[in-house]
Amino acid sequence: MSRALKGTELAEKVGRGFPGAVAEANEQWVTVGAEQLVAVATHLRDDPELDFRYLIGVCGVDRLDHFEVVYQLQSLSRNHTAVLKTRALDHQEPQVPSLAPVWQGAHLQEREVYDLMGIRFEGHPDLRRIFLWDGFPGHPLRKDWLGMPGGRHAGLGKFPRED
Amino acid sequence: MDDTGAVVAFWILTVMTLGAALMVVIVRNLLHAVLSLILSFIGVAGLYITLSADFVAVTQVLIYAGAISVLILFAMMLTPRAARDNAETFLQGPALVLAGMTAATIAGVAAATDWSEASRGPFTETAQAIGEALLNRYVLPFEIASVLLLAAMVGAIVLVRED
Amino acid sequence: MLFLAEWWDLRDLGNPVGKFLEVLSDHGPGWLPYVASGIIGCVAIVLFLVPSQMVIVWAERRLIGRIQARLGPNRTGPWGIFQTIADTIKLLAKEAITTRHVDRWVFWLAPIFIFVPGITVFAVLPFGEGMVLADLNVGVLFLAAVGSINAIIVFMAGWSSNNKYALLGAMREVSMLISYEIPQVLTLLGAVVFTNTMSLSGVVQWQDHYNTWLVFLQPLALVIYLISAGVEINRSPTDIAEAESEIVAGYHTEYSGIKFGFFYAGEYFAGFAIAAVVASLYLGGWTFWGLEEWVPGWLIFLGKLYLVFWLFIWLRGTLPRLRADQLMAFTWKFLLPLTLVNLFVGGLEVLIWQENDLSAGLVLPVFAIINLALAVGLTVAWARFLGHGGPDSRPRRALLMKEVGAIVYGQEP
Amino acid sequence: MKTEPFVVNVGPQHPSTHGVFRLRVTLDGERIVDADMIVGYLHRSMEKLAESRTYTQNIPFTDRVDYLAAMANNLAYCMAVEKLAGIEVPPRGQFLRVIMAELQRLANHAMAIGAFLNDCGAFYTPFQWMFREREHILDLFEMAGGARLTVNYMRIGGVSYDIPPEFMPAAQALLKEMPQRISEYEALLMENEILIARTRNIGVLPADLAIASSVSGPVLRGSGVAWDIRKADPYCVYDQLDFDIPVGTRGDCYDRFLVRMEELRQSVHILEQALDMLPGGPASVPVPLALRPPPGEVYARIEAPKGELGFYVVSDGSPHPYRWHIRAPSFINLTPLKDMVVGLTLADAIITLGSIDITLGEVDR
Repeated sequence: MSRALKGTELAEKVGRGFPGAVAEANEQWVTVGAEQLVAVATHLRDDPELDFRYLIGVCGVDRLDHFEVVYQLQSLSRNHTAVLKTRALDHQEPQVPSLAPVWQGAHLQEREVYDLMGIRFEGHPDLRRIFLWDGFPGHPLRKDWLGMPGGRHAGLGKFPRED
Repeated sequence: MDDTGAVVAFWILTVMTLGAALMVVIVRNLLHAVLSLILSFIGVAGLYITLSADFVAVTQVLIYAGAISVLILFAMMLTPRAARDNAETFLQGPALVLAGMTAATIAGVAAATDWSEASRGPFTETAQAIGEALLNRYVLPFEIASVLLLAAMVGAIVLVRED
Repeated sequence: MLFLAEWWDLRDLGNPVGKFLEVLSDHGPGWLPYVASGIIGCVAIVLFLVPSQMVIVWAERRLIGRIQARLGPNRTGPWGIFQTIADTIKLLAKEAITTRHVDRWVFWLAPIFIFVPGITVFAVLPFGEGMVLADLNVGVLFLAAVGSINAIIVFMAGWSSNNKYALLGAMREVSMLISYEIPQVLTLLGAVVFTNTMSLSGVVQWQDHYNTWLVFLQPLALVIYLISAGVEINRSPTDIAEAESEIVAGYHTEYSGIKFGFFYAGEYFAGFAIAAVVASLYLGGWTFWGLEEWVPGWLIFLGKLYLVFWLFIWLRGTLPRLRADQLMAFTWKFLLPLTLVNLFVGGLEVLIWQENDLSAGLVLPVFAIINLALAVGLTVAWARFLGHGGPDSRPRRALLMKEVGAIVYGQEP
Repeated sequence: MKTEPFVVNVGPQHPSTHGVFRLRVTLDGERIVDADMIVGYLHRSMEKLAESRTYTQNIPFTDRVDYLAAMANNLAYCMAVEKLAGIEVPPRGQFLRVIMAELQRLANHAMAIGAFLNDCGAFYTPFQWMFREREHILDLFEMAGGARLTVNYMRIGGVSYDIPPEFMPAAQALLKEMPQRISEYEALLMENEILIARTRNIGVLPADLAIASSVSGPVLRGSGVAWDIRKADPYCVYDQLDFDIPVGTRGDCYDRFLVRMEELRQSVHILEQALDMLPGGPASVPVPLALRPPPGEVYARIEAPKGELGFYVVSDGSPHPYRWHIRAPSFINLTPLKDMVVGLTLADAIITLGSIDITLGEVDR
C-alpha cells in the first residue's frame, strides 16, 4: 500500500535544508515558495530517503486571487507519495519556475498548464501552447475566462431537483 | 510484305528515337528530359530488333532503359531542388563543342563506310553466338571488365562508408 | 499426342485462330493475317487479364476475409462476386483529382503506363503448346527487361505528385528495384542453365520432355524469385513503396478515382505476370504429366497461375512488413550469395550431366534431392552465419514480478 | 555525403497515428533528425466543461476521455469523488468494478496489440483477430450497462445496474476461451521473425528516462520498472486478488508488446478469481443526485490499460467541481517520444508511436 507522506512531515524535512522555503504545510500537502521551488524539488528527487524520482502529475488551480500549481510526487523504491504545491501570486501575469529540468515528465504537462491556465514556467525549454493554437484569446481554464456570450458563466446556478 | 513492314517500323522507330533525343535537349524539366531519354533508348532497342539483333535489343532495354536511367533518376533525386530544371550552365559551351565533335566523327565514319548491304538471311538467334564469342575469343576483355566493375563497386562502398 | 488440330479443338486456342487466319489469307490481302494475328493476340491477353483481375480481386478479398476471421464482401450479388464491378463503377464515378502543383503530363501518363509491363510480359508467355504471341528466343531476358520498366513508371507517379510521401515511396521503389533485379535475373539464369534455352516455351518444352518441373531442380531459385518478384510488384508484405502504415500510400498517395484504380489494377496485372512466369518456368507451364492431352493446356496454365497468385494472397494476409533498409540488406546479404551458389551448383550439375552423357532419368532425381537438401541447408546455415536464430532474434517472454519497485532494465533473464 | 533534410508532417491525417495526432519529423533520407509532436485537434476542454456540471453529470465525459477504456475512466473518476465525499462502495460493487475494469483492459490491449501489428505492416490480420475478442467483451458491456463503447456504467457509490443473469455464463465462456486464444496469438506473433526484426531494439526507452519522464503503464513496465498501481496502491479489491506484474528488460517496442501480451493473461487470471469471489448484496449505495462533497481536494488513481489514470478533483462545497483535472496516461506517455524516435527511420517511428498506445481523446481531452 502506497503511503501518503504528510505535508507537515515533509515540511519538516525540507525546512531543515531550506529554511524559509515552506510557505504552508498541512496534513495533505506542503506549499513551497516559488523562489526555492527548483532547489526543493531537486532535493526531493535526489534525497535517498525521500527518493521522489517519479513525478505523477502537474495541475494548475485558479484560486481567484492567485494560482496554485500542484505536483503529485511518487517514490517508486519506497512507495510513498507526496503533494507539493507552489503559488503564483500575480493573477494577471502568473509565473513560477519550471520543474522540467528536474523532472522531464513535467515538460508536456507544464506546456498544458501554460496553455490552459496561462501560468508561465520560467526556465521551461520549450514553452509553447500545446492544445490550442497560437493566438487563441486567453486561457480557458481560468475562472475569469467566460465561455458564453454576454459574460455569463456556463452551467447551472442550481441543480433542478435540488431541495 | 516483309520489306514494307520493316521499312515502316524503321521510320517510326527512327522518328521516335530522334524526336525523343531532341526532347532531351530542349525540354527544361529535368524529369521530362530523363523520360524522353528512356523513350529514345526504347526506340534504339526497336531499331536493333529490325536489325535482328534480339539479344542486344533486350539488353538495351534492360541496361539502358532499366538500369542507366534509374541511375540518372537517382542522381536527380539526390540533387537539390534548385537544379531540377535544365538551367543554363557554364558547361553549355563545352558540351556543344563535344557534341559537335561526336556528331562529326559519326558522320565521318558513316561517310567513309562502304554501305554494301550484306545478304540478309532470315531472322536468326544471336544469343548463342554472343555467348560463345564472349567466353572464347573475347574472354580476356570480358574478365577485365568484370574486374574493373568489382573494383568500382569496392571503391563505391569505401566512398560512402560511414565512420 | 491426341491433337486433332481442327478449329473446334479448344485444347489449343491456336486452332480456331489459325483457322480464322487461314480464311483471312484466302480472301484478303497478304498483310491482313499478319496484322490480324497481332491484334487477336493482344485482345486475347487483355480479355484474359481484365476479367481475371476482377475475379481475383474479389477472391482475394474473400480469402483475406477468411484469414482475418471475417466474411469479406458478400452483399453485391451471390457471395459478393460483383463487388469488383461495383468498385470499378464507384472509382469511375469519383473525381480524379489533379492537384495544383503536380507535373501534369507525367502525372497523367503514369497510371496509363503502369499497365505496360504487366501486359507486355504475357506476350512471351506460352498459354499452351504454340499458344504464345511472340515466342522470343531471349524471352527470359525480356522478362527482366520489362520488369525493370515498372520502377520508372512508379517513379514517374511518385515524383510528379509533388508530395513528400509519394517521393519517399518512389525513392524506395527505385532503390528496391536496383537491388532485387539482381537476384531475380540470377535465379532466372538458373533455369536457363538447366534448360539451355532462353525462350519460355522452350523452357516449358524442356520440362515436358524430361517429365519434371524445374521447381524440383531449382527449389531455392523459386523461393528467391518469388520473394524478389513480390518486392518488385509491391505486394504486402514487401510493399515497401506504398507501405500504408508508414508513408500513407507511397507513390500513389495523390491519385484518386479511376487513376488510383489503374494503379490498383496494374498491381494485379504485374502480379499475374509474375505468377505466370513462375508457373511457366518452375511449375511446368501448360504441362501436367499427360493431363494436358485431356484438359486444355491453357486451363492447366491458368490453374497454376492462380495457385501461385494465391500464395501471394496468403503471404499478404499473414506476414508483417520488413523495414526498407532491412529488406535491402536482405537481398544483398542473404539472397544474392544464395543465388550465386545456386547458379554455380546448377551449372556444375549440368556440366557433369552433359560432359559424362548420363541418362536424365538417373541424374535428375539425384540432382533434385541434392538441390533440395542444399536449399534447406544453405538457407539455414547462411541465416545462422548472419546471426539469425541468435539471442537477439529469439522470442522472449516478459518477466513476472510479484512486488513493485524493482528495476530490471538491462538484466537479461 | 551532405544531404538536404526535409520536413514531413506525419498526420493529422495518416493511417497510423491512431487519430488526429501529428508528428512533424525532419528527415535526412529516411532517418529522423528531429521530431515535434503537435496535438490538440481533438481538444474539447473537458476540464472546463466539467466545472459547470454536477459530479454525476461528469461521468459521461470520462467515457469520452479514453474512449477505448471507458470503464477505467469511469472508475477513476468515481473513486475520486467517493474519496472526496467519503462514500464506501459495497463489496459487490467493488468486485463488479474490478471485473469491468479488467474486461476493459483486455479489450484495450487487444486493440493496442492489433493496431501495433498493423503499424508493423501486418495486413490487418492480427487486428481483426483481436477485434474478435474485443467484440465479445463489448457484448458483455452491453449486457451490463446497455452501451458498448462509451459505457457510462459506473456511478458514484457503485455501478449503475447490477449485472443481468446472463452475464455470468457469457463471461465464464469468454474466460474459458481466452487462454487458448492468447496462446494462439503468442504462437502467431511473438515468434514471428519479421516482427522481432522490426521491433527488437527499436524505440528503446531506458528505465531512468522512463521514470524521469513520468511514463506509466505498459510503457514503464516494458522499460523494466515493476510498477503497477494495482499492487503499489491497491484500490477496489485488488489486494485480495492474485496476479503478477509483467516487465520487460530492454525497453524496446518488442518488450512493450510482450508486456501487453502477458497482461492479457494476467487480466484473465484476475477475472477468473473475481468472478468466483463475486459476493452478493447491493451493488451500490444511494447517493444524492446533486452531491455536495465537503470542500477539499483529492487525487485518486488507478492502473488504467494505458497507464496511471488519475483524477484530481477540487471541491468548494457546491454541486460542481471547482477544478477537475485528468492525469491522462496517453498524453504523459508521449513525453519521451522525441528521445525515442530521433535517429530511427520513419517506419520505426511509426512503430514506436504504436507501441506507446495512445488514444487521441485522452491526449487532447
